[in-house]
Amino acid sequence: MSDPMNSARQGFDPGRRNFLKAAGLLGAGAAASPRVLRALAPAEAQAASVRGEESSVFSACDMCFNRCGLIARVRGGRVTKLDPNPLFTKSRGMLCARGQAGVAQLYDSDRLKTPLLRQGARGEGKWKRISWDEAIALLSAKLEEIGKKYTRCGMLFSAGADMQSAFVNRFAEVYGSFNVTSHESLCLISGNRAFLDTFGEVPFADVLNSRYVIMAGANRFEALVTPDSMDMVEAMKGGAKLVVLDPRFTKTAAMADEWWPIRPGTDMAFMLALCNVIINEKLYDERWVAEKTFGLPELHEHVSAYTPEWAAQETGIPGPEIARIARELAAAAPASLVYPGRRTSDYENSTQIRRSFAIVNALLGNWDKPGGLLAARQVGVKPVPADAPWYDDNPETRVDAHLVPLMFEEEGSFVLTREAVITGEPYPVKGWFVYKTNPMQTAPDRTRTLEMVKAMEFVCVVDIQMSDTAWMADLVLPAPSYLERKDPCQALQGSSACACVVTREPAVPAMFESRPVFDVLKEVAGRLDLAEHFDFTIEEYRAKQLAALNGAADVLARDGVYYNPSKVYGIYDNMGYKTKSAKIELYNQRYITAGLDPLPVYAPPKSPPKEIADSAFRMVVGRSALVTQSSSTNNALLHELVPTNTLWMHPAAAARLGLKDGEMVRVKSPVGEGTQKLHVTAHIREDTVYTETGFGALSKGLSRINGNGLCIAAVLEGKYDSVTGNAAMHETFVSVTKAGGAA
Amino acid sequence: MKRFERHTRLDIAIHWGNAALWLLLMLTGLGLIKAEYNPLGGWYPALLRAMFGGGGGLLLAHEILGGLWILCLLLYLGQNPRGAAFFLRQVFAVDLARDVLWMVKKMVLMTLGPKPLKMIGLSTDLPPQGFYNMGQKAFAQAAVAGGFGLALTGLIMVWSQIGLGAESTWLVSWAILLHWIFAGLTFAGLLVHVYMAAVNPEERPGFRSMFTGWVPEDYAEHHHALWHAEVREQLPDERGIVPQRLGDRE
Amino acid sequence: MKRTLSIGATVAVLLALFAGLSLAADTMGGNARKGKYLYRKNCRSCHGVDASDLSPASKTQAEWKKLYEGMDKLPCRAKWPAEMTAEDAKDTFSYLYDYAKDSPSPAKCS
Amino acid sequence: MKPQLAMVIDSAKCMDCKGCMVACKVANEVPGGHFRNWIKVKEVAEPRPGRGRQGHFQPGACMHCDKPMCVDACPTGATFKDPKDGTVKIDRALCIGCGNCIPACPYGARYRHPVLKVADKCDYCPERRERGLLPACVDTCPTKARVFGDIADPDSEAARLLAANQGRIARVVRADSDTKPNMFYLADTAPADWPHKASITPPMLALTKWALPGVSALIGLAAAGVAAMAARRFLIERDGGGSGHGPGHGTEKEG
Repeated sequence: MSDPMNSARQGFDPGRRNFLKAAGLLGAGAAASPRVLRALAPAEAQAASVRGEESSVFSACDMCFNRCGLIARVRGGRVTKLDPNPLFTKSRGMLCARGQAGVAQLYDSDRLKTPLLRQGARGEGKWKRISWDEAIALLSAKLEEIGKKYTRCGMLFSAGADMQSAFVNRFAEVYGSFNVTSHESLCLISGNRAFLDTFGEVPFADVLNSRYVIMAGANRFEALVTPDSMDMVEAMKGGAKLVVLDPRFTKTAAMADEWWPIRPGTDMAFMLALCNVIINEKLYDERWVAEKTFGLPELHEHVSAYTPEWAAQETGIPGPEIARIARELAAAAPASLVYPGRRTSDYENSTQIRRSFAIVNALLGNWDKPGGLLAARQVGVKPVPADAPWYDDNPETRVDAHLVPLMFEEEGSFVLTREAVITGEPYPVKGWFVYKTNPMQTAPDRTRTLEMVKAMEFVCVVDIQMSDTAWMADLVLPAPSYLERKDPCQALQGSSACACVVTREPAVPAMFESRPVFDVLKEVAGRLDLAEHFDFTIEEYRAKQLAALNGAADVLARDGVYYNPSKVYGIYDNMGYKTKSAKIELYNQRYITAGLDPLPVYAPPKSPPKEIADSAFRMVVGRSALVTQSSSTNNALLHELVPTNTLWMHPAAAARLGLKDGEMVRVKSPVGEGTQKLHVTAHIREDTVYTETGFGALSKGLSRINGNGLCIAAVLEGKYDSVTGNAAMHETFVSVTKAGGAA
Repeated sequence: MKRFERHTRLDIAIHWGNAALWLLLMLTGLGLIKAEYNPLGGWYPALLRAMFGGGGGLLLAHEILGGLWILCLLLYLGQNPRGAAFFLRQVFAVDLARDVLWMVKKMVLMTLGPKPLKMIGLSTDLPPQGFYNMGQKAFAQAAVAGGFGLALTGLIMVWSQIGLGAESTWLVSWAILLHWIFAGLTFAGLLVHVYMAAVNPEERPGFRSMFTGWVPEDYAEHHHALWHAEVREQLPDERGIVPQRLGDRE
Repeated sequence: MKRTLSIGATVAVLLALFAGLSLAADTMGGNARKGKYLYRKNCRSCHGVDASDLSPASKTQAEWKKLYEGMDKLPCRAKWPAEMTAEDAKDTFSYLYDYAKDSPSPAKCS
Repeated sequence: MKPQLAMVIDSAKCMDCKGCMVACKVANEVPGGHFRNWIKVKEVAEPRPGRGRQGHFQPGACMHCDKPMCVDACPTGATFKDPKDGTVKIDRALCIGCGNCIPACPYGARYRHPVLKVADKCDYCPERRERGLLPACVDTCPTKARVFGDIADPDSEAARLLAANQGRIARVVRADSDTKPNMFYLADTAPADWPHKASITPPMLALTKWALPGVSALIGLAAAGVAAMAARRFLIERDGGGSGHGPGHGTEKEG
């Protein structure tokens, strides 16, 4: 394996101590050697002097979705270091390991450098370097052709969580396709649905001011969310209590005040039992609940059978402990909460599971209060809508519409769209434009994604690296990394910390032949007679976004972040909730019309199929603070710390199967298999195995993770949340056997 | 009186060049030993490091001097391989009975005087010596071995800075120890050498020969009887000096 | 635990049967996508310029429905383009209704 | 009190994100396979359901000790404790990469730089401090578990934190290798048993234990010999001495 720092070091170190090699033993010419100069200068000044003047550029991190404000230090035309912007309160002025490793992404030898046109079969890896003119002409022609042949909805657009993704969606809209998916339907939409359908909007957790937090289905000290992760530590320092339910002994579990290795898929039972105790013992603020919520009597009746003793059997957590936790939680209310979580793409009933989370919060009366759940604050960044044309020949709606009752129109469902593309029903979708998202790695059931790609006549991927999705594409276009880009503004809320705006200035010019997706789309729009919808520069776009925020642009230039001092608490003091009843809906009326349970009904998690029950495990997936799925695992600096992913298995289970720590195992599910190293550890339940996302890449363009570890997409079944169409990634049972061959 | 050539010009040059570089290497090398271990105490390394703009400059100077020294010796070896071979043969050809006795008696005589020898019944006569007496040989042996050791260990330390991997640092660690020991041993020898050759009035003709190249016959006869016996019949050249003919001295 | 089928679920099943299993029952029946286009084309020229700055999220579904039903009494009715058909109006209000602030898919803001 | 830059660490705040490790790596161009700082993890073989605070993460780096063994182990003085700020520094120009200092650190804080061929370790980012920035690890730490400053300056955050926690400060030391580290952990920290025994390499031990006195003795002996000879020649035999020919001159030709 190559020296992980190799690429990142290029140009860092012009051989500062190698003079003797050149000068020989005799010091011939040594008078001018760096060593002599160094010997004559005070030690501290040495490093600085050889590198020249430093400049600092404000940007926002792109190593995950959090967008932490940063300052890029630039010397001699190279980014040497990324520092956190100390004024950026959403991240509490930090950059994590991934943020710090951004330099290695910028200077990664694996970056895409020129437009590439596929030559051999898909996935064969034969590419022809073409010019941008050819690439733009081809992309435009294909968009035109597919639009004509299959209507404009015959194109699918998928953009990742990027500050230029809005331009992809804008392009899709003016081009005329309804078919847009994002990473969200592989991630968070179940939770969003649940809280939106309870409170009328998706809240932020005021972890910092909370006195008691129950965290289930979330791993905040590893899967960092700003400012929640840091605020939780701070709150605990101040005496707040953290109770973690997780089948795995995560770092969050390790630091928590209590850890309960809950049986996977039974979180709802725990939450319903909390409701049972809180209601039966009248531990809630009766006046507040009566005034602000809808459906308490129905809930009361609904949870009457869900006693702690019942929940104990489901969850594996003793009943008296559940009751105690309920009492403690209620005693700390309203400065207490059940943490809503972020990735909720885990179960087929994830929306209802998270509804049970939301309902407990409602009973705590913590809405819009310190230490509770917070409403969205006003940031003031304006959307820049496009006056999209109307295409009469288009079908009525999205290709994945009506398959689940409460899909988010603007996110869709990747899993369901994939099925529609494969079957061609209800109408053909034959072209795919992908920007910085990688469903080949992140969507469960890779075999199906491959079939989807095969069903496509044309796939274009714009990315900074040869992702697995790019590897299967017809046309691959190199994008600059975030450190080379001028980006539009982004509005962010950091819980109670701030409501702010960030943007990006390029720290260095775009490298190689990379072009921002905005430039690409603008040019293509011009060729498709859509120029009027892209007749602006990034600067002009930003000006429109900031039109309502006087002086924000200047503040952004000065501080790298603009804060809107808008109201944090009490936003709802004189306002109804944005629900049908205008109250917090413990009981959701709309669910009845949608054919859904208006209150979350518990169903025990499925058991593994009988024939493999002895060697089957429920597979759960997740990540550490060093991993953002496949976009970070190939990063040289991070790869050194996380060289591969392993399969966590309990020692008792490993002993039963005769498997040893460190050996290679075959992980097999009904849809696929893969091999990886076994990590035998008591940090996981005996009935569950865990692995990390982002490994086992097919792409040979990802030199560090190609064929390294297990790709979760290869083994996870393509199940989905029946309410939103969100992927359901914890519904797969895998069998584990010795792979043969040493680790 | 007949004069006999003891040293060619090249010999003289190499001797004094060697001496000068030795001195400089010793001065700089001593400065590289940190205060805690320095026989001269802390002031010396502090002074030298200050003079060279820091320890790094001093180290570099020492390394350059060492390189020059090795180069000079290599050049000499290349220029005068026969002379070098002669020198080495002479230096390492030890007649145990004769030379050891000479050495012991000489040491006693020079420090304690003739009395102790007489007390144990030994004569104060010294066995005859060849081109080099045993004292010279002993120092030359120490200088050759020590010099070789210093050069080798020095090169290892330089190599450490430009090529050696972390797994080979044990070699460097030992090299430091040995460099120190070799330097100490040769320095001890040097003290005696300098006294005997340059201070002791008895050896004045020998000392002078390190500038002129020749010694008078009586000196040759008295101090290097065996050598004198070999060369006394040879004819002097036009300067009146019997030239060295390496081939004759076998 | 077998007795988990709640009353709510029973009700839901019954209602779903009555609704002919139409899951997207909560609409006004028009083409909301077309409505979005029409709204931008016909309404945004005034609303947001010299008339009130309206967006779907400005009102609740109930409020939009009421406005639709009393459409002809709207103060701006006279300014509507001549070619705007009843179908167009339905589409437009479907859009406003579908993305109303209390809708399951409120229009994004901020 | 002399200046002493130090780190006061609230390890209970550390969530093992490794931001400090990567920040350091980039800031100091630390090559692959090596780190100047770390986060130690308390081993929890069998975590117990319902229990709390079972794990613990402990950030660390060179502790800039008051009795640095690495300084003792350095033959040239390239590694030294700088009285100006109390840090243990490495003069790269003077370091010959002998590696003696590496096992001398009970914390494993040092490594031999594979490109520069010198000892390397945390130096609290002097180039950053010159520009008014905090050391990279401190600057980037999400939970600000690492607090840096001059503990001799009562106004520094580090000193204040130390003062406020008197009696609750822990240092990770091993009894037989107590180098008096200047890395202070607030209250409990874990793991506490990880420093290995600091060791001086055999050649270095040989140098200090016997080569140093041995060689000195030898030089002393030689000097004494010379002194004796000179004394004899110039003091005792001055009167009876010959004219340029020493004792034994007459006897030599008889041999």
